[in-house]
Formats: sequence, C-alpha cells, structure tokens
Amino acid sequence: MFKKVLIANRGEIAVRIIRACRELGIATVAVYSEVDRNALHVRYADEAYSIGPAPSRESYLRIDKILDVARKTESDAIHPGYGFLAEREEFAAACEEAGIAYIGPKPSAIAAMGDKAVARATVTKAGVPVVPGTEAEGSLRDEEIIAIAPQIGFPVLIKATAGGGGKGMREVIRPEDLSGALAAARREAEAAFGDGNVYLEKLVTGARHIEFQILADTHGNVIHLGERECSLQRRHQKVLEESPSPFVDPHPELRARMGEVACKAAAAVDYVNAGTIEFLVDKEQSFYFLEMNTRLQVEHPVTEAVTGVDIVKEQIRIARGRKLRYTQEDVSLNGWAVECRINAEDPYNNFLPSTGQIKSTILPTGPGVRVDTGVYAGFEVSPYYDSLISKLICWGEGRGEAILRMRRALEEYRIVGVKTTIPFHQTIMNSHRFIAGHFDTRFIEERFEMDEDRELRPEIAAILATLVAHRESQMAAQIVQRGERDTSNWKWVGRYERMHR
Amino acid sequence: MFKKVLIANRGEIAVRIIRACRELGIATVAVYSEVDRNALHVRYADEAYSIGPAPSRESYLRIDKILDVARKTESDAIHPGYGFLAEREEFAAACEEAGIAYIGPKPSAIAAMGDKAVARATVTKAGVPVVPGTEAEGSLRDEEIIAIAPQIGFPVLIKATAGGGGKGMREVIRPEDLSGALAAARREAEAAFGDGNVYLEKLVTGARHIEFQILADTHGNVIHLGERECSLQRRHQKVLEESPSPFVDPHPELRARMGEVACKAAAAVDYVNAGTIEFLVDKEQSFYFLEMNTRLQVEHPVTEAVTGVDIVKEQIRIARGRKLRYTQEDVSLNGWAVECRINAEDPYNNFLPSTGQIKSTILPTGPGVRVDTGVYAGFEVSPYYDSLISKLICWGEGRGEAILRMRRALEEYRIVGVKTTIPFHQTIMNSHRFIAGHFDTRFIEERFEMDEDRELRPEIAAILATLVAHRESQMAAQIVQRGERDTSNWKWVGRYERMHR
Amino acid sequence: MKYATTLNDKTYIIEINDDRHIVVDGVEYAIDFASLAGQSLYSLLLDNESYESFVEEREEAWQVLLRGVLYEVRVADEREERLRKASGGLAVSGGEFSLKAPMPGLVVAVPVAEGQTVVKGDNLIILESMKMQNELKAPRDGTVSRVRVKAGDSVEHNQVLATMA
Amino acid sequence: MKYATTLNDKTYIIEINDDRHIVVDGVEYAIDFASLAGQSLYSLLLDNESYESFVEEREEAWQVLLRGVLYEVRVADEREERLRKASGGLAVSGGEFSLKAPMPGLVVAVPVAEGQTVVKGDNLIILESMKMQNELKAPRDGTVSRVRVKAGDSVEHNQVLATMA
Repeated sequence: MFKKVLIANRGEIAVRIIRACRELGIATVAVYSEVDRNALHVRYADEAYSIGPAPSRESYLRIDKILDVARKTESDAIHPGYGFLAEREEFAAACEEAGIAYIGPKPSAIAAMGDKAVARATVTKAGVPVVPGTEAEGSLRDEEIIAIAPQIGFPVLIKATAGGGGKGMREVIRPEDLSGALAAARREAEAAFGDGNVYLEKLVTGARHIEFQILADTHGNVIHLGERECSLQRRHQKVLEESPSPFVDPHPELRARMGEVACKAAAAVDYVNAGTIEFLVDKEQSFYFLEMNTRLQVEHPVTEAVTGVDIVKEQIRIARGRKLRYTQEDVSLNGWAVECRINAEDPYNNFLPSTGQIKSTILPTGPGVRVDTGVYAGFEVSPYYDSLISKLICWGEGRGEAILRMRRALEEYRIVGVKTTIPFHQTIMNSHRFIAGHFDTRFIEERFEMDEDRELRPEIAAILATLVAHRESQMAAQIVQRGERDTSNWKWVGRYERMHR
Repeated sequence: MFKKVLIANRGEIAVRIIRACRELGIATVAVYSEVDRNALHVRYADEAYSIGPAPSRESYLRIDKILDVARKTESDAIHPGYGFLAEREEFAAACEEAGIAYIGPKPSAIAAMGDKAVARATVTKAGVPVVPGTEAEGSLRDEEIIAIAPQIGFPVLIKATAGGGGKGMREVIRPEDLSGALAAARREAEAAFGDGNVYLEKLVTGARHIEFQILADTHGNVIHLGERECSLQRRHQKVLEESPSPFVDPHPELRARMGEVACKAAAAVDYVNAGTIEFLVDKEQSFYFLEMNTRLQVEHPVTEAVTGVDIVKEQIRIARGRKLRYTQEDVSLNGWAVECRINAEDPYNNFLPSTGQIKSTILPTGPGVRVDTGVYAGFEVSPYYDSLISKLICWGEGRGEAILRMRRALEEYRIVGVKTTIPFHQTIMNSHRFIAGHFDTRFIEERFEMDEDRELRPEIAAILATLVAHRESQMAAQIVQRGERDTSNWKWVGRYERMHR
Repeated sequence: MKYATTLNDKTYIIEINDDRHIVVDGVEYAIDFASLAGQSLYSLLLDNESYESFVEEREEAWQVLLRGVLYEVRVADEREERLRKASGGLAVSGGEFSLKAPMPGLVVAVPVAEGQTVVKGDNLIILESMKMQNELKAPRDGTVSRVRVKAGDSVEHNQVLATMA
Repeated sequence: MKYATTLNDKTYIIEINDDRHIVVDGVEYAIDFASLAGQSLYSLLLDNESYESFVEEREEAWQVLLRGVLYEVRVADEREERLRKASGGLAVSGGEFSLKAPMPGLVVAVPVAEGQTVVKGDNLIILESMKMQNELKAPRDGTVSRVRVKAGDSVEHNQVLATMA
C-alpha cells in the first residue's frame, strides 16, 4: 500500500480523503493557502504545507508548487478530490512524469472525457446515445454558434467546454437572447476554468439528471454501484442527491441497462479508478449520455450509504494496482440515502454567498445520519472558495424513512455565524412534489417557492422577535448604566466575560 | 400510531428517543430538572416541563410528577430510556393504571426479572443455565451471607438486588474482606437505587460478558438481533461494546444456540418489547444466564449498525401493538460495529468525574461514524447525573476496519472544558490484546495500562508545553503593559473582544 | 413594556412585564426564554411548547428563522408606534439608493455608467464571490448617480458600490 | 527566551526567539503555532508536521495530551533553572497536605477522625459525584490533622475536605 498520500484539495473533501487514508494506515500531506492555516484538513493531516495566497490560482491550482511538496515529502500518490485540479489532464500527466501515482484515471481518459467533442464521438462509437449539440464541432466563435443554433432548435443550453458544476452554463429560450448569454457564459467559464470556450446543446425538457457511479481497476474490471438521482438543481448546480433514483428504482431492468451502458462508456476510454457517467433521462425512459466526471463526486456518500462500499478507499486501492474487491453481482442497493448540500448562501436573498466566522454549531447525529464538513466553530468562511460548507447524508430503510430522518436532522442542525441553505432544504423535504418523487431538472427554478407547503407559526415568530427586541433594549440600558459607574478595566473585563459566557 | 410520547429521561438517550419519535411523526414531551433547562432534549422536544430540582430523587425519579405531566399533555405513551425509572415495576404499573402506554415490558416481566431470585428460578425452569449464587434465597443479612459464602467458594461477587450498571458491586477474593465489602456495596446500592439489598454470586474467571438483544411483540413473536460483546468493563461498568462478538462470530452454531436460549428466557416471563439477556461465557463456550435488562441498553447502537434495525422505533411500534416487522430469518449481521462510551472522567486520575462547561467541541464524522450525545459547546456538565456524555459508534466492513475507523474518530473528537475517557479508548484501540480479540471481563483492571502499546513523542510534548508556557508569559506581560495605559472602558471591551475572537 | 409587533400586515400587541410571562393580545402565556449561543440563537418555552429560532435584526426589521421558515417582523414600542401613527405612517420611499456589497468579493463587470437610466431588475454590478457570479440588480427604476467601483476591484462587505437617484 | 523543559527525567534546552522558529538542543525547527479554541487546544506545525494537543497547567507541571497519550512536562526558564540547581533541587516534601475536592459532590462517608494515623492508600473521604462513589485516598503515611466535612455535606470543586500532617 502507499506510505504517504498528498491531498491536493481543501474543505470537506480533503477531510474525507484524509479519513480514508488514516483508516488505511497511510500518512497524509495537506497543502493549504494562507487563509486556510486553521482549516480542518490542515489540523487532521500528518504534514501540512502552505502553497501560497488565498486565490486558487496562486495556491490550490498551482501544479508546480503542489508537485514540489509531493517530492519534498516523498509522497507516493496524490489525490485531487473534486474541483481545482481534479479534471486537469496536465496535472495527472505531471504526476505520472514525477513518478507519483495519481489517484484517478489516466491523463488520456481525462482528456478524452474532458473534451466534450471527443467524449461524444468516443461514446457514440461504443453505441452510447448522446444529446444533440455542437461539442463535436470544436471551439466555435459566437457567430458560428448563433448560426448553428436554429438547426438544434430552441430551447438550447450553453455549456463550458472545460466545464462542470454549472459554471459557464446558460439556458436560452429565445434566439434574441443567445448573443448576451454567450458573453455571460464565456465570462463565467473564463473566470472559473481559465478557458472561455463554450458549446450548445439541445435542452431536453422534463428531463431527469441521473448518473451512475462506476469503479474500474487496472486489470480491466469495470463495475457500477447503481445510480444517483441528481435532478434537483439550481442554476445547474446540484443541490440534493439521492440513491437510488425514485424514477429508476421501480424498473430494475432500466437500471441494468443504464449501468451496462455506463460501464461501456467508461471502458471506451480505458477508464481506471472511480468515475461517474451522467445521463439525461426523459419521461419515456430514453436516456442520453451527458458527460463523464473523471473524478470523485461531491455526492459519492449516498452511494456509499446504500452499497456499504467506501469509494475513496477503493480509489486508493485501485491506484495501488489492486483488483476490485467486488464483482457486479456483489453490489446491491440496501435502503435509501439522501444528501443535502449545505451552502453558505442566503436562500431568502437570492442565494447570495455568506461569509464570516462560524460562531457555534451543533451537528445532527444519531442513527442513519452522516455529516461531511470542513468547518467548525471558530472557523472563518472566506469568499475565496466555493460555498459548500457541509453535506448532510441520511440513510433510511426506504425513501420515506430517509426523508423523515433528513427532516429531523435539518431541524437539529445549527450553524451560527453565516447564512446557510438549511431552510431551503427544509422546504424541499416538506414539498409534496418532492416527497412524491415528481420532479425534473427544472423543478427548483420553476415550480418551487421558499416556505411553500410549510406549517406557519406567525404568532410565535412575532413573540420571538418581540422578546429579542425587548432583551436587547434592556441590555443596552444596563450597559449605559454600568458605563456611568466607576469601574476599573479589570472589573470590566470580568463582567464582560460573565455576560458573554 | 401514538400522537404524543413523553420521554422520562435526560441526556443522550432522551435525544435518541426524541429522534425516533420525530422520524415517526410523533410529538414529544420532555421533562427536565432545574439544571437541565438548556439541555438538548429540552431544546429538541415539542414540549418541555420542569419537574423539580437537580437531584434525581426530586425530579427524574418522581413518578407522580412525571405522570402529572403525561396527563396534562395528553401523552399516549411514556418511554423510560435506561437508568432512572427504566426498570421500576411500579412505574410501568402506574403508567398502565393511568391509561398511558409504557414503552417497555409489562410490570410483571420487570418484576420477574428485577428480582434476581425469581429471575433465576424462572429461567432455570425454562432450561436456561445460571451461575451459582444466593439470589434465590431472598434478602439475606450480612451474617447469613458470610455463612453461605464458603459453600459457593471464593472468589465471589457481591451484587445489588435492585442493581444494574455495576452500582453496589464488589469482588471479594479473600473471606476476611467480605464483611467490609458488603457494607460498601450496600451503601452504594442504597444511594443508587434506594435499596441496599445484595446477594452473592460465584465469580466465573476468564469469563466473557456477552449479551443478546431481543425483540418481542404482543402477538407472541420473539426474535433476537444477534449478540454484543461487553467484556470490556471497569468497576463492572461497561466501557466499550461491539457486535458481533469476536468470541462468538467464528461459531455460528454457538450464536444460534445462545440466541435460542435468550428468546426462551424472554418468553419465560411473557416478555414484550426490547430487552437484553446477559450471559457469562467461559473459555469452553459454556454460557450462564446472568440477568435480563428489561429496557433499552446504552449499547443498542452497535446492534442497529450491523442489523439496520432502528431499535427505538421498533420499541414504539411494539408498544402500539404492531407485529414485528422482521422474522428471525430476516435478521443478519452485516459488517462490524464498536461503541466507545465517552465519560466525563479523567482516565489519568483514577477516573474521577469531571464537571464544568463544555467550551468547544468537534465531532468526528464521515463514513461509518455515529455519535450519540446530549452535550454541546456551552452546556454545563453537572455533578448530579451519570458521567456518560457521548457514545461514539463506528461501523466497518469487518472488525479491522471498525477498529481503524474508531481510532481515527477518537483522534478527531475534541471536547474542550471537561476531561474525558477518549485517551482511555485510544489506548484500548491500540492495545495488541484488544486488536487480537483476546480479553475477558478482567482485562481492563488486570492487564491494561494507560498509554501502553502507544507510540510516544516526548520531544513534541516538551516543545508544546514550552510553547504554551512561553505564550502565556508573553500574554501576561502584554496585559500588564496594556493595563498601565489609559484606556476607556469601551475601548477595553473592544480590544478584549478582538483578543478573544 | 408594551410592543406593537407586525408581521404580514397583522399587528400583535405584546406586553412584557416580567421574565416569566408575556401577554399577547390580552392572553397571558408563561415563558422561559434563553439565549443559547451568545448571539442570534434563542430557545423559548411558551406555555411549555419548545421553540428554537434564529432572530436577527436587519434593516429595521427582525428576521425570525423558525422551523425552517423565515418571518420578517417589525417591533415597535408603544411610544414609537404612536409617533408612527401620528405621522400618518408615511414610508420614506424614493430618495437615494446606495448599492452595498452583500459580501466581500471581486467586481467582474459594471454594466452601467454614471448618468444612465435603469429599470428595476437591471444589473448594476456583477460581483464574484465563492466562485459564483452574483448579479446585483436595481431595486427600482431610476438613474445611476454614481459608480464607485470598476471591474477588477476587490470590495469589502457593505462597501458602497454605486448609488441611484 | 531559553527554557529548560523536563519530561521523564530528560531535559531539553529550548530556545524561542521569534514566532516562526524554535531551537531544541541546538537544532532549529520552523514552527507555526496556533491556539484553536481560546483555551487549552493548540495546533503546531513543526517543520510542517501537524500536531494538535491539549496543554494545561496543573500543579506546577504542564499536562500535554497528544494523540491520546498524556505527558507531564515541567518548563522552567533559564533563571528559574539556575536558581533550582543552586538550591540543590530540594523538593519540598513532607509538610501539610490538604485534600481538596476534585469535583463538586456529596460527602457520603468520612472513615477517618482527627488525630488518626493513616497509611498511604487509606480512604480519607468518600465523595459521591455523577452517581459514582469516589474514594479519596491518603497520598502518603501521616496523621489526620483536621477533618472539615461530614457525611451529607455538599462540597464545591477544590474545597478543602481534610488536612494531613
């Protein structure tokens, strides 16, 4: 097994990977930017190296600095996590050149799947259906895209070639909006990936976004761990995932068929390690290959919860050259799992990011509950990185129990100091459509209102506000009174401490 | 289903029960003593009633007050948790009389198993083997006990008739120590249970303490959920439990045999609801009935982790008159689970209780980790109740993974403000004997040393102490300097705040 | 102390005379009210019903987050309320609007110029934070009177970015 | 600043001259040292190795809890160390011993009387806390000079319960 693994990431996923390494008896090396000195991944790792200032481009995206640390620490392997360098062919290649194992696919597979055009061509050849679009055309200029659009037919979707995570994505309903949307998408893609290339895709309406987790070893074995339902999205960002999918679960033959296609798509690029094949599925159970994520996914825990497989440990074993410990027949889905992504955003104010220090926090715990987080009381949520601060995963014997458990867990979860999307998820968990499993990728944006389907307690809210207002005016009065008295500094501090205990 | 359940308990188990109720859509009523106003069970429940001052006898043991609350709130049912009123026949009977369902066995079963003499007689009649002892003799005076002791043969164990949890228990090796030990045991039993009666039992040496979780419904179905290994004890208090037992696991036929006997023992007293049959098992796989715990156990989560059964929800369903949802054939043990009891005690100072405010805490999370706790940062651990503040449960595909996961979770767990037994568990998790599964009930007390089998880093410890000492002397110097300057109170507070941010 | 508390156009008259009781529209309740985290998180036992809530002041109103639902509540003490009524309850609208940065971030674009007329919903500033492009929009029709930042600027939380007349 | 730090009979000479470096027995290390929870919990990067530890002062010594192992460490600055050596390192033993309550609790029994001689390990007081009976024992042979509590008394943390001469 590896002796030492460097984790080229931060936040909850860096912590997740450190945990897997520790449980395998592997030493860990963290890298961190200047604002992350006290981050959990730095605290938990065996070694930690500062690699530059806060902006990602000067730290977490610096391949040269990260490889320097890997060499200096004699790390055997590097795990890229997700985001940052996770789908950069040149990073995987640079690791290979430096003689350090990259815990992920070969550079050629990243390249094949990272270039959407090549990906489409490759999987089409292998008999996998794809959504109509322009990726096969390579980099097009705006005029060219605008010219082709009518052939695809509106509505269309602009997507970033280098993309992922909804960055640089725009839906366009009317032809006259295309030009402006292209500019916005290119700007966002440039900022997010340093690559402003975009392409068009037909917008499949009423579609579900369903993906398959696959594992492939270096001995030619490829299996899938079932599907994840990822249709609940906002601005093309997943907000909530579950496994199995309520759409697929009643049709085991559909799961088998999609799983087989997913494995075929992976095999088409000689894929090795963990990866995800994303499909769009329409109401008639037709499914189209969307893209492959050549890395660990944010939502991998729901699959872990229903299969019992520790995907990160499996990734490390595969990178070490081990054979898969499971055959397709060994994999079965037990129960149901839901994941809510908790972002530091204000759901009542257009999901604006919320930064600042976490003052206190209470995690939901108990049976069937898992929290993956990189923050803790005292930690400063900075504006430099993405807003995901925690993932709450609930398992139940069935979907009903998983949802009810998620409801109680969300209500228990306290994060004081930044606004979070917890109330947003509470509204989803109470939404009749969600509970019935009736939703597609447009649900959140088109048929969802905050605080819909909720039991309202306006009188209690009025009382609470009044009590707090009263309390604050009383305290203000006391402070003024006290200030008038003669008190030495020392006494003051003592009193202040007691007040704030 | 019930509409409202009153939880006659506090701490982590009250929180655990509230969670189950909430996931079943049942409203909850908490009761609390004066020092528990801000306890988690009060915060999480739908309603909360103060029932008196801090000492248990004036609050959590007051059947009259608790039933008053149950009637006032129109609760359909009462869950007693463990400890306090959980094995009091008169409490179960009073609930029955008040027309409120008691989530537990019938008073007659509590009585039959609570009186150790009756219990022994009953199970012996049903063909269950028992350990030689004097319980069958009823309440004996010290002289009588001293007279009988030689017939049983030393070493002997003094146990409290009303007992449980190691209270009022004493081992006696030499006849001349018997008299003093009896006095100590009676005093402790009197304090803990209000009943000073004790009896003698043969001390089986090299024995393991292995128990079976059983579930019995009102329709005559009795099943077991496998065994738990509870041999790791200190002063007859369990400190760590696992399921399955490393002793039983290689012998499925032994598990089947013991499970069958456990169900038989439960059936012998017409047992209904969840309960536990405790056995002593010697090296030759002979097993003896010890006692039955007629309630939910502290260590129930390890069974939940390997069977997937939510035992508390099952208790509620059974109390409602539902049939068991599982047959014996449905139950299988999947993977391995270990639970560490985290007590507010100082393992480096004779396990003296440690009270005070929890200043901050970081819970271990991630795959396979569950924490059941009733405390949080800001909560005051009081001297009035037992010292269990948290239970850490880790699941793994096998015992090895569970132990490695527990190691990393223990190292992650931070509780600032009180001393805890976390380092004690860390030593156990590194103990070669524990890892090999070679231990009996005497292991902790006779063959275990704190910090044994550990990697030592004295130089790092020296550096850390020096850095802190240096830091404190620097800060003290600064404060004196600052105090000398003229600063208004207001500035002072601002500065103090910045300092302590 | 008497308060007039308004939420969704309904006003509650709430009287707080001691720590253990509250009178809401003439009905008395027993209360036990506690601050939990030193700030913003509170526990209320109201006739023994247990509620936990985030309560924070924001621009003259109290934001109450209770069981996953946000309420916006205005609390006035009796004297304020009388004054407000006497003045005819005139809301101060119109006037100057200052667009402040809702979080620290990087200005990626300023699609408006000083003197430009805008309609409600037009983008004034595009601010990047947490890897998201956040479009800060005009809250009403008007004229951009001042633009205080340019693309590439780093801005602090609450920094004024532009003003509208 | 130079310190003489002793642990298990081994003394390290540790020099701290700035925030980023430390010299231990002549060897320099890069450090990054941070207090994490405002008290007792610290993070240390020592030549990039990451350590987290509880460090607390207790009766003249520092208790360092590191990776689940407790170390007892004595830290003296150079001047103190010189003085200690000059005085021949005489430990102040004998003298009076005060038995203090290690936690709040209820005295359930006092098995000794004033004037009684006791040997090391004899029970002086039995104190109940957290439902446990805690036996507080004599740390050495001696005579009970004073008993300050009786069965049934509630005692505070650190309250003196008895003294031995």
